[in-house]
Amino acid sequence: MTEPKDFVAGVGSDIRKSQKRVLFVTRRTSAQVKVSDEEQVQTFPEGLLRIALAIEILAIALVLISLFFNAPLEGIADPTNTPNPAKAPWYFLGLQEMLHYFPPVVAGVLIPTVLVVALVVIPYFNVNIEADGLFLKNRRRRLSIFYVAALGFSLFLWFFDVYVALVPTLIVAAFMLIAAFSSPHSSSRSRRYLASKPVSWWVMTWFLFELIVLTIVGTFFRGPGWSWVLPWRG
Amino acid sequence: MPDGKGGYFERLERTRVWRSVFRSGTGSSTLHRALAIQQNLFLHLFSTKVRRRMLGFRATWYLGALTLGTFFILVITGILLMLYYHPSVPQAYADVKDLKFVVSSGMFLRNLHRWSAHAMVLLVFAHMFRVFYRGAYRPPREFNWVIGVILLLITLLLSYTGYLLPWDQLAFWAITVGSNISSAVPVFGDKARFLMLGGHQVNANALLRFYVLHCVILPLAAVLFVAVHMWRIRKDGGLYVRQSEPARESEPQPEVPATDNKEVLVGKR
Amino acid sequence: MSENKSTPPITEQEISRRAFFNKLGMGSLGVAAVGTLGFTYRFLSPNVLYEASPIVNAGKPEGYPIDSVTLDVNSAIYLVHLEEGFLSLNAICTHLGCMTAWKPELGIIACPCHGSKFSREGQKLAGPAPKPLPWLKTWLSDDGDIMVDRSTTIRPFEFLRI
Amino acid sequence: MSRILWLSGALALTLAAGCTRHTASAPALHATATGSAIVESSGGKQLGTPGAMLPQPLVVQVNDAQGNAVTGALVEFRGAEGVTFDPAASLSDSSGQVSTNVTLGAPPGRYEVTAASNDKAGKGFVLKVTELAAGYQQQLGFELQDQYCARCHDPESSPQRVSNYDNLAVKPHAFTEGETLNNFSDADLIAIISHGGPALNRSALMPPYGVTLSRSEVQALISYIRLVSDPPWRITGVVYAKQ
Amino acid sequence: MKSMKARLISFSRALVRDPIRTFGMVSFLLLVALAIAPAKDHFSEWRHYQQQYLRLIHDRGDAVTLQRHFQGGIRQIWLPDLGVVDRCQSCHTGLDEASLVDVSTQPFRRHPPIPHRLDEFGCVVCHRGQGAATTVAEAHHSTLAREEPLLPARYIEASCGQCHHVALPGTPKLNEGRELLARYGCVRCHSIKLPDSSTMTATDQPPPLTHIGDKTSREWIYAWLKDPASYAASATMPNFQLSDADARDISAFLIANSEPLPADIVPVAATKSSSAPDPAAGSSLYGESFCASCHAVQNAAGNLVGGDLGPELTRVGSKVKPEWLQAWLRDPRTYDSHTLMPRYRWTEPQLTLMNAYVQSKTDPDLMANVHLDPATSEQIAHGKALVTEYGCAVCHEIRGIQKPENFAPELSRIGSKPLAQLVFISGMQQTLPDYIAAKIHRPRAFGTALRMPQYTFSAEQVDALTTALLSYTDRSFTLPTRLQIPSPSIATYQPAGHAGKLMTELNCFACHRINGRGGDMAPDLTWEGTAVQRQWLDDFLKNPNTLRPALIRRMPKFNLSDSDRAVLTDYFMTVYQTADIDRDSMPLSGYSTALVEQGRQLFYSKYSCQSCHMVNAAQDKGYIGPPLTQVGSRLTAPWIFHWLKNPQALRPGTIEPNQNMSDEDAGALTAFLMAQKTSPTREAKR
Repeated sequence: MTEPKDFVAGVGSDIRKSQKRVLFVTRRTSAQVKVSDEEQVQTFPEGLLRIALAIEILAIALVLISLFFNAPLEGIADPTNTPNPAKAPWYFLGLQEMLHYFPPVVAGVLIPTVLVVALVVIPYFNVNIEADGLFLKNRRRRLSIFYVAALGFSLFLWFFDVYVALVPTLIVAAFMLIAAFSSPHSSSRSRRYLASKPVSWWVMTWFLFELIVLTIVGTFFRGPGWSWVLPWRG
Repeated sequence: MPDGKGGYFERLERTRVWRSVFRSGTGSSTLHRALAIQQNLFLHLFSTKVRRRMLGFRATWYLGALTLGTFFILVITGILLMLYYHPSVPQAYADVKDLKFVVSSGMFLRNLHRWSAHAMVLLVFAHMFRVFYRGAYRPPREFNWVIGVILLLITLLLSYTGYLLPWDQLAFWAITVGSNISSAVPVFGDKARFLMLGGHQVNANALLRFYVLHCVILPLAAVLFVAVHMWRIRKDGGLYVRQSEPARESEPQPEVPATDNKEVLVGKR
Repeated sequence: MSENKSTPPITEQEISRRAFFNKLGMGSLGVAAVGTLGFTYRFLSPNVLYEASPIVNAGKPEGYPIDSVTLDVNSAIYLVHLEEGFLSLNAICTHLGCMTAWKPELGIIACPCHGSKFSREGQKLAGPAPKPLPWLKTWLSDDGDIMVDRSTTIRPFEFLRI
Repeated sequence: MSRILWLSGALALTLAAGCTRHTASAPALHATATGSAIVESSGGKQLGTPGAMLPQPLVVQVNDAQGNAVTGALVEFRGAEGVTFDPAASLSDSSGQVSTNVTLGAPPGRYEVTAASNDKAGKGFVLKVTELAAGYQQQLGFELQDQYCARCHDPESSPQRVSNYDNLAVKPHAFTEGETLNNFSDADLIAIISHGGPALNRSALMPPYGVTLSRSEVQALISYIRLVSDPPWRITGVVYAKQ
Repeated sequence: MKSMKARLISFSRALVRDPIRTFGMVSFLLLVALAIAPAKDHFSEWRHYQQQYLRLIHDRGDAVTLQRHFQGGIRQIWLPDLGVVDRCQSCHTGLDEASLVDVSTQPFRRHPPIPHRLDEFGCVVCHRGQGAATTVAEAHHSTLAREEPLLPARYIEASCGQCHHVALPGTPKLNEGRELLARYGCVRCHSIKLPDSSTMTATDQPPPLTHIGDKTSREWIYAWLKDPASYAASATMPNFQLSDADARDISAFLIANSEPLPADIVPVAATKSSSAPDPAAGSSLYGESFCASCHAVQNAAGNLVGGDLGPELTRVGSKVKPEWLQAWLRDPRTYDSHTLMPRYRWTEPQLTLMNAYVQSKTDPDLMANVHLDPATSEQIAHGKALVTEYGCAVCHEIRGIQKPENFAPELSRIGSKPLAQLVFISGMQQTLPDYIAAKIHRPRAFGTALRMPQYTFSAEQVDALTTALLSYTDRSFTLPTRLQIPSPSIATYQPAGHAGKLMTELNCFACHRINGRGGDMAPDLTWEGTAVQRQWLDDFLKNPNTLRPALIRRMPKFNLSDSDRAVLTDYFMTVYQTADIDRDSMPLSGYSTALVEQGRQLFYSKYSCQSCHMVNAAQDKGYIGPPLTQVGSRLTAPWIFHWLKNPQALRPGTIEPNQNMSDEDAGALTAFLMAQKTSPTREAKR
């Protein structure tokens, strides 16, 4: 190794007073790194104490819940006697709700796979890094893509009679429309806020909204034969 | 904080035995405190210092820590419950009944396990969305996000496999319905379900498989990925700090690993 | 939290107050930990057992001719009918817990593992066994059956006379 | 902790019950007349099964001081825990009668049922009737005495069964004759049933049933006899003979 | 004054500012929360009851004994092969304390005596509920986890029926319920399979409707269909609550579908005698034929008098056609090969007399309001559809209509039916027993479109039926075989040859039991050949009025020819013998006077036989047992001897006790009894 070093290393002076870490800055690293000098505290005890506090409060809550609400236990499993409705655990009820509308391949495979893949690729997806408002660049193209996508999804959901998913979709689309016609310098704070949101934000919000609506519907609004029931009636 | 030298605890702390175990001691100097983190197998996944800003509730809502907390509760209660549980049909159901009716505080432990499991699923979801909306998934944390997605799946699977174990109607039909979803997968869906259940129906084989998954395989996987997850937090520069909004708006800057250091040495070109 | 605030000067009172709460917190956790241990002990001690009852119904006395030694393998007891009356012995060797066997040709109870030998009354004749075979509580039920309580030993040579 | 909860729950329930009492009560019956005595018309001393309605209704009659039937007198029925009446109270009809269906409680044994009314002065008067609930053992005893004993011990003849009572030189005791039969201990009864009258120096017309009936059947017979005896058999620890 | 919100904010700020203080307080709270769990566990219901029990027994005289018996903690009966884990005794601490007989408060009441030990079957096998539970609510009531609540005490006999499929002496309600299920033909529509893989069979005799047109009129069918009870209060046919039009159409179909009997069986012309028959003579023939043994007639008070083997005859004259009745009385089997009616060998004048007597029992009101127009083909077709829909062919043989299989739900496990599978009507208690009782009591209340008809069961009968149905549970199918007490198998014994044909014609099995087959109205004849002497049997068949003249239900006189009688007697004497007794081991006469006298002494003093039997009709009065005045001519000596030794061995359930007699006493009594012979004078008189 006769070449000159690729990096320089430095170290703080008084290790006893305040230990410091060494950072190797390679050549490829951008030189314009600026990190604001923030106030820092010792993890022990400050940080740990707060974590412990948070966990303790959670534990108190869970202990109290456990003392006064018993976990459900029904009759012994009986393969000959299907309860009506037979429901999956609550976190799958959104999926089960989808299964009610779509062929199993779509609801049971396509949607979950797309979801997981989408979640995995979000950080690698270019637009996210820019973190720009969706309609700030290439506005025309993006707007037409949005129209096509929103219409396509809505028609698709309408075609399968999935009004439960259609309503949140339409609501999100409406907000996106508002965002599309809002300037980042709008006087309204909420419009400014919407206008600044990138596409990943919109997709995630849509997903979250759907997830909540479908899970709530599957948990509370579905009765025998997966028919629509109102939880407050009987 | 230690006051004076008379307390039993303080005297205990000064013994050789204590100091051979807890090397760092509880000195109030920064060094001592740093050592307390560094020299502990479990705590050393944390960095020794943390930005004060990150300790506020609004930054993280402590969702990650809370998720970990529920996981600890689940491990402890789960191990205790295992001692009264036989994964066989119909004994499993009788065991759960016994937990309810004759084991001292058995019902409490089962409740705690059950509700903590629900809480964990909820918290994992919340954690994920919180991370997303804070933008904390962005490079260089993208890999940790992926690990987070894996942990989400593991959590769901843990909860799902545990759902069958009481072997009651709720469990049986929830798993029957749930497992039928997987058979919708073309080509290998049926095979996957066959492997998962160890048969074509939810029966004793399925119970045993779910038991092993729930008690051994998935918890181990969860521990492993949690370790990686936490290690990555450190490697990726600690808890994510959001830069002030206006700065980004005017001049978007790529972010680089932000470390806990006060000083950054800039390399030569 | 991030704004810089001037920290009030730490007073003596402040320190002792902090110490108190620290002690309260750590103490509570300590008590909780000890309590949890007790709790776990209670949890781990079963309140019901799925075990065969220690009380064995050995049937009618007529089933045991005089001078006979009968081994009930399932409940590991000997029922011995002698001139003096009935007695029952624990059939588990007092040495290392092997099941002993009655050798009618020798008139002794012998342990196959390490060669301990006992008389019909359970007295040790030979071998490494440290103690004689214990006598078990034996009585006659209302229905006229011989009952044996495997969990209760009695002094030797207290025969059940019918 | 649970006790506190339990207490507070009970308190809440009591309060709730107190609040709803006024609305929940049945429309009150108002007596239009008063009598001075209640007599039994029919339905007393019935042998029923535990927890079930007696085969016949209990009918009582309200009379005035002259012994004439009173119409419109209010009669209320009361019984031990578990005994229910349908109706629990009603007004006497044109013939002075009140009829109610009696459901006995779960444990077998004697049930004292009270029919109560008030006279002109508002002073209460009652009629006490005994009903019997036969448990398994007493039921078995009933069947056995019906098969083996009743032809001699029951002086009543029926078309299906003519009583032999009148043909016997020494009259057998009816099983309800508590004055006599209560003087016999269980052991005496076992002896006399098993070995015949001569076992206790009584009539040889009573044959021995000790070989025909098992020990538990004899015990069942005694249990039945004790149940129906009048005056009642004083309760002592009855020991069931195991088979 | 600070607002609430401001206070909260300042409080939370304080918390955040001073995490140590927060930590201290939160940790303490956690400690408190964690401490509740074991405390909650400690104040459990069962511990509360055990403390109450200890207080209860504290002041009793037998406190020491009771305290010694008392075991604290959760007590459990575990019976793996029954699937029973019962912890009832954790609260019901005094279940097997005989001395607690005076304690009436639950849960400390003593269990009334039953023939099973507590540790043999536990509690829930009989009482249902959830034995594993240790709280009152979960153990007693139906919950999400356990749909089976405690069985109310009134139905408790149902639990005996889970193992016992034979009638038990101590369970009258269950026995009656099962009998009703068979007698009312419930099991024809609702099949009930038993754990021994047999199936319950109906014992009713629904008549075939193949030739109904020859037997009765369309008007009668109409009236009957509208309300069977108006014709006969004892009718087992239920009311299908048919509309007028439906009853009209069904009657039209049945008449149109009827196939005429051959003319040699039912002559078309009426065979009414020219002169009016003497009613007194008819009544006397009816009486001496003992028709009342099987047929009932309503008396003036409205009570039925007579047996229930055959149909009630109160209004039979309004029903049957005279020519059909004549043919029926002559030989019932030509019309219905399964009938229980025996073939009396009446002479033609007797037949006419009987016919006229029976025809005289009419009710002019029965069909006064029935006016039917001639049937149209649509009505007939609709009637056929209705007959198919209502499943008439399940019970009745109807030409051209297949007997439907599984017409109504199977009830083999009705006693375990989950509540979730029941549809209750509003206003009823939501329990299985209440559901079953309501279904029996008012089936159409569950929906007017249901097919189940309305029966006229009394409240007690509904109770009994409910009890019986509740006994058919899942548990009875999962019991270990050692605990299953199967129903007696149905004997299909059929005697052979000419005698067999005669016995079928006379329907001996309707009353007598032979080799396990037959009724229990009259004595079992399986060993009759050993018991009786040939001459007596022959005489008895000729004139059965000799034995027990006091009975109402008696053997009728069948007017058998000498040759038929000889065939029967021979058959009885050769076939119905027991191998255990040698018929010829003792002589029929020739006992020493001393022995006879010794027997007399024993008869009158030691054994006091005269309390039940008569030897000297003038002096003895007992008539529980058969009169023994001529027993020496009736029975064989070995039979008497063995009978005296052990009556129940020869006829189970007979009243005469086993006196544990010595051979010597039995021999002397036999000698005495064999001396009681028919006097020649009396013989001559007859």
